Amino acid sequence: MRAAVITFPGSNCDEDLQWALTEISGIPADLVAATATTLTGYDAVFLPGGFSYGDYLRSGAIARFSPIMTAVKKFAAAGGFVVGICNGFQILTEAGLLPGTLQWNTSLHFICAPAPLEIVNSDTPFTNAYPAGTTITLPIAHGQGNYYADPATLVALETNHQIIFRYTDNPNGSVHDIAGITNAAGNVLGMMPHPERAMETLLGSTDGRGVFQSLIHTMEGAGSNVAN
Amino acid sequence: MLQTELSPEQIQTTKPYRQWDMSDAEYDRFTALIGHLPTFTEVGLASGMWSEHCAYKYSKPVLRQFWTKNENVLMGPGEGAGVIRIGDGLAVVFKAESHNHPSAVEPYEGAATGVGGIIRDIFSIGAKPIAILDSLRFGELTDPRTRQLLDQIVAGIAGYGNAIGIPTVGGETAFDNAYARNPLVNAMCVGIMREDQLQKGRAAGIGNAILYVGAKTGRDGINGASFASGTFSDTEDADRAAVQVGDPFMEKLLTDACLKVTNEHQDALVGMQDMGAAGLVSSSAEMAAKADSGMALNLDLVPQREPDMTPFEIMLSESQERMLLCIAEGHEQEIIDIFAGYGLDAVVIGRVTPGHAYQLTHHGATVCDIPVSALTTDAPVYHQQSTMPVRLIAPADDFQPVITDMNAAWIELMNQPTMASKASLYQRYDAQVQTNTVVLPGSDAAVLRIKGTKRALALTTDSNGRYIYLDPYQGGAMTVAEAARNLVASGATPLGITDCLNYGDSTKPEVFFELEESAKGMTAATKVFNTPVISGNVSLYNETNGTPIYPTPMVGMVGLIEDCSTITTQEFKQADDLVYVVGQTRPDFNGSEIQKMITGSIGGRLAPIDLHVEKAHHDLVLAAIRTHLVTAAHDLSEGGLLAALAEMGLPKYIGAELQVDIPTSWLFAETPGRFLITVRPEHQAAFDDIMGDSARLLGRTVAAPQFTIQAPNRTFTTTIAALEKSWEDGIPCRMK
Amino acid sequence: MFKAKIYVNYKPSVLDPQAEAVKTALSRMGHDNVTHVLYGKYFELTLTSTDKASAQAEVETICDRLLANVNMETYRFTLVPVPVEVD
Amino acid sequence: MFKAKIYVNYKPSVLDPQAEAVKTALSRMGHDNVTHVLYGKYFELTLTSTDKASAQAEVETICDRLLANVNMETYRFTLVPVPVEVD
Ligand SMILES: Nc1ncnc2c1ncn2[C@@H]1O[C@H](COP(=O)(O)OP(=O)(O)O)[C@@H](O)[C@H]1O
Ligand SMILES: [Mg+2]
Repeated sequence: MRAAVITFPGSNCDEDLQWALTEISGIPADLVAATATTLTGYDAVFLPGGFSYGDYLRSGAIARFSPIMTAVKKFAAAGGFVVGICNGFQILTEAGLLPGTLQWNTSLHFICAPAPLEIVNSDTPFTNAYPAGTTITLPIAHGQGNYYADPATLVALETNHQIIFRYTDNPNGSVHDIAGITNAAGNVLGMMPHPERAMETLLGSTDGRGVFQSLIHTMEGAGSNVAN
Repeated sequence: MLQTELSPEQIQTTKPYRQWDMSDAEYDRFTALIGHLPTFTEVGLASGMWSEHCAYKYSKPVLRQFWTKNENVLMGPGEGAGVIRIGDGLAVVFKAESHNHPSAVEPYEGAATGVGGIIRDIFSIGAKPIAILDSLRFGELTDPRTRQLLDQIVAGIAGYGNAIGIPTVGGETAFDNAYARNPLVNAMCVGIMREDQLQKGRAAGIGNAILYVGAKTGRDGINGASFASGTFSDTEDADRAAVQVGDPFMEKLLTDACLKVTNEHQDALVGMQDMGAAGLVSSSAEMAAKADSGMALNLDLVPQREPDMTPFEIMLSESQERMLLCIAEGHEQEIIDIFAGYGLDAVVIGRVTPGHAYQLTHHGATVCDIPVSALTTDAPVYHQQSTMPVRLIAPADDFQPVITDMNAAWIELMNQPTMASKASLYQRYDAQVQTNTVVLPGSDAAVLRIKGTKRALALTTDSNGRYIYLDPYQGGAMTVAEAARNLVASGATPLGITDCLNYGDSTKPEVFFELEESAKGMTAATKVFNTPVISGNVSLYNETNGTPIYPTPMVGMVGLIEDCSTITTQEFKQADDLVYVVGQTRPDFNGSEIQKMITGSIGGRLAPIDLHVEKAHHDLVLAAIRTHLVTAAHDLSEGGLLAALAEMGLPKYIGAELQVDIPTSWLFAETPGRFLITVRPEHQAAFDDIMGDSARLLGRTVAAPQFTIQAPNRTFTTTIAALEKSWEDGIPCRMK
Repeated sequence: MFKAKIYVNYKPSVLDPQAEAVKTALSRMGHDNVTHVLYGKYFELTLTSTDKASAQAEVETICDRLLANVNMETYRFTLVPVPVEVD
Repeated sequence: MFKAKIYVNYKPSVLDPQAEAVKTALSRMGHDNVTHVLYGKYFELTLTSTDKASAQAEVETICDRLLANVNMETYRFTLVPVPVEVD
């Protein structure tokens, strides 16, 4: 299994994600520039946190026009695993790969704090390493993590079990306490909390490892998922 | 907008330089140095370069006495930042900077650009920035303007630091009326690099290129140091000294590109410096001066955001996110291409020249032709008069609190804004990006591991204007001692310090006395704790309606932890640990938080601090930590023993039962040099062996979430819940 | 040449935290008579297009794709011709 | 009752990184004919005031104190009477 971590201008969690993948989870990962046009050779694609293009206008609004996003869409359409974390989630919603939008936290402040999460669906390629019904704590660090979707979309998310992570103590005003969702096909994940920041006992928590382990389980079970 | 500049003769007679804070004597000195009547541009450049901000003309005699070198210092003051060796071929780079005045006027952008500026100082040395700390002082939160300043200054620091991806891991926030209209905003940045990548700001080698990189130049903060608006233009005055707006996105690209140049193109890079105060003129003249070179720049080539900028404006603009590089001749395109890859402007604007002249051309005309030294090394230095302030000659009587209800006093103390939880502020900072932060804000010192090694760095900022106000010398020494104590409590050996010297108008002899004496006290302490001053910054003229702020030198200290397994935090870990206090407690209440709380002001003398005893305690505590005997350690500072005890018990709701042999009111005393430490019962003998009679057993931690304290005069019990509520509400409730 | 004046704001059905904050701040400042706050973005784009219909279409595309997030925002704009300077 | 339509934007001399970012994004997306971008805020406040002069003064205060940062921004506004609904 080989992963790509996309570096958009202004991404700042790209190296953290690469470290979590390569050094801790044993998944070789390359940083791929937003100007690249192909994702050939990768089994999973990660869109990292940060402030792509300064988050100017709206977070993720400008990044979605990067050349790499055409490749990401193709990759996702072919069933490849795509994970957007924090700013990556924002980019995926702007790009239309995930429904809804992330707007300003109700406090209008950036919040950096541990967030307890309920794993709502542990039967996904991203959460199958967590026992069903687990509560984990992952750090959040965002100003615009307040998830919004219209009522019809919410109904669809609930009925298709696309809500993967829910805050147990909603920090930002997200509807239905949503912290992470997948697309309808289940191969694209967006989440505001940072699993890559909860990988080492020294840094206080290993609760994030399950996201990466789940992918490894899934890939081992399925063999390499995407034929490029 | 066309502007007719005054001729040299007109300048001589109408003396416009007076409004830029240049005296007649300075004008005469400058004229003599350059050998002709200065042009408008020349005298303008001199006014910027000879300002306190660039030339340190008032503070240099004080700074010269700092102790700046030990065997580990690779680079001391004088460059963008100082550098200290930490082993494994690595070095730590750090510096602090004040942005008090810009933040008072425009809090969000002032604080943001303060952070941006200090980051550039770090990567200009070749280091990757890994952490930011912020030391803040405000007036009282009862004032709506103060509440707005606090909110916007924190927002500005967050807005810049979070976006650029450098964690803000620590700092301090305190409140006192002395800072009412003059908040202090000091930011410190820490970086890491390989020793062999050390980069200096020099422009050497005749023919080498001067490369301008980053944002375009606009009329932002022109001559921020000495410009008084409305002085030399008839139109558009209001827009002249436009506010500087930070662009962290641009700075992120600039950081990455510059580090790529230092890491991968060493042979092309001769020198690099950021454009800070007095912008292009100070960076270019200083780079020439340090290499003993001449320099010629063509101002038409400088990227400009606005039309019709004058040479004066181009050279003294303080537009943000700009760097100046000296590139070996022939390598220009190679470096320009790197910046282009990040979407950044990079333009050759001049060359290193033979001789020592500093020459500027604009629209085909020479607008400046003077010796480099006239702007740099030959700037004046003044030896100020120093007079002891009256308040120090006849201090008030010693303060002794009379406390009838210990429980209520303790709860109220935790609610004082200076004591209260700062979580509502630092939660707005991303403290974890880069995934190195082991100890987050909320502890004595922030701790960051260094990937690929067993090592970690501990970082803290400390300042206590109250103490220095009461006794500049002792207070100066105590500030350094407190910083060292914070690092030791985390398990780190202090390595060195950076400082921001925040004072009032030092042309007042009383203010200069405070500056001089506190620097002496700091120097004495740095020698004892083996923490040379490797960088720093001076901010004078901090006054509210003519009243100076408390003299407030901020000390940023960095320490080394050789082995991550010895990182120690302050919270109680479990019930039944033994609780010890290290150091003697005396009735020291002058300048204390309890004095402020009860009387509304401070006064009295400070008892002398014994630096050698304190250093001995530090060594013992570190020895105990390194043999894994200590489960928690916390230094005692503002609020004394009870404040520290509360902070240790709160995080895990673990209480304690203690017995003391002093009057209960002394539990609020701020005698320096003390720690609270916990130890597993089975390690009691080993711990006692190391500490001897420097540590006293007070009692033990208990599962019940309350503190019970037995003293000769009374016994009292206080619940953690009550303390916590009061502590957590302290700031948020006053911000509403 | 045309100047497009573009207004982007939240759909009425979406709660806007920024507008809410302004409203709260106003009532704290004593401006209780402000009953409703709309918080939007305003852009002016200068386009070199010479033909109004094509400028119209282009601005629409720009709004749909970049300036507004149509999940939660709506936009409207006006186009005014700008006199081209002759040298 | 009045509706105030308020425009707030940066003074021309102040760097606006957001406007720059939008302009760069537009040209990357192929909209090279957009030569200038202004990025501002737009507010609509509904005030219950019945007297235009006092509404005018109040909106000015609100802009000066809250909606605009007069160090870096300028603002302008218009006031239009709103018919009060009768029930
Ligand atoms: N402005 C700030 N930015 C970041 N952290 C802060 C700030 N103010 C306070 N803190 C954090 O809050 C904690 C308590 O601060 P303080 O009481 O000054 O600690 P100490 O007295 O141990 O130096 C520290 O961990 C400090 O880093
Ligand atoms: Mg401390």
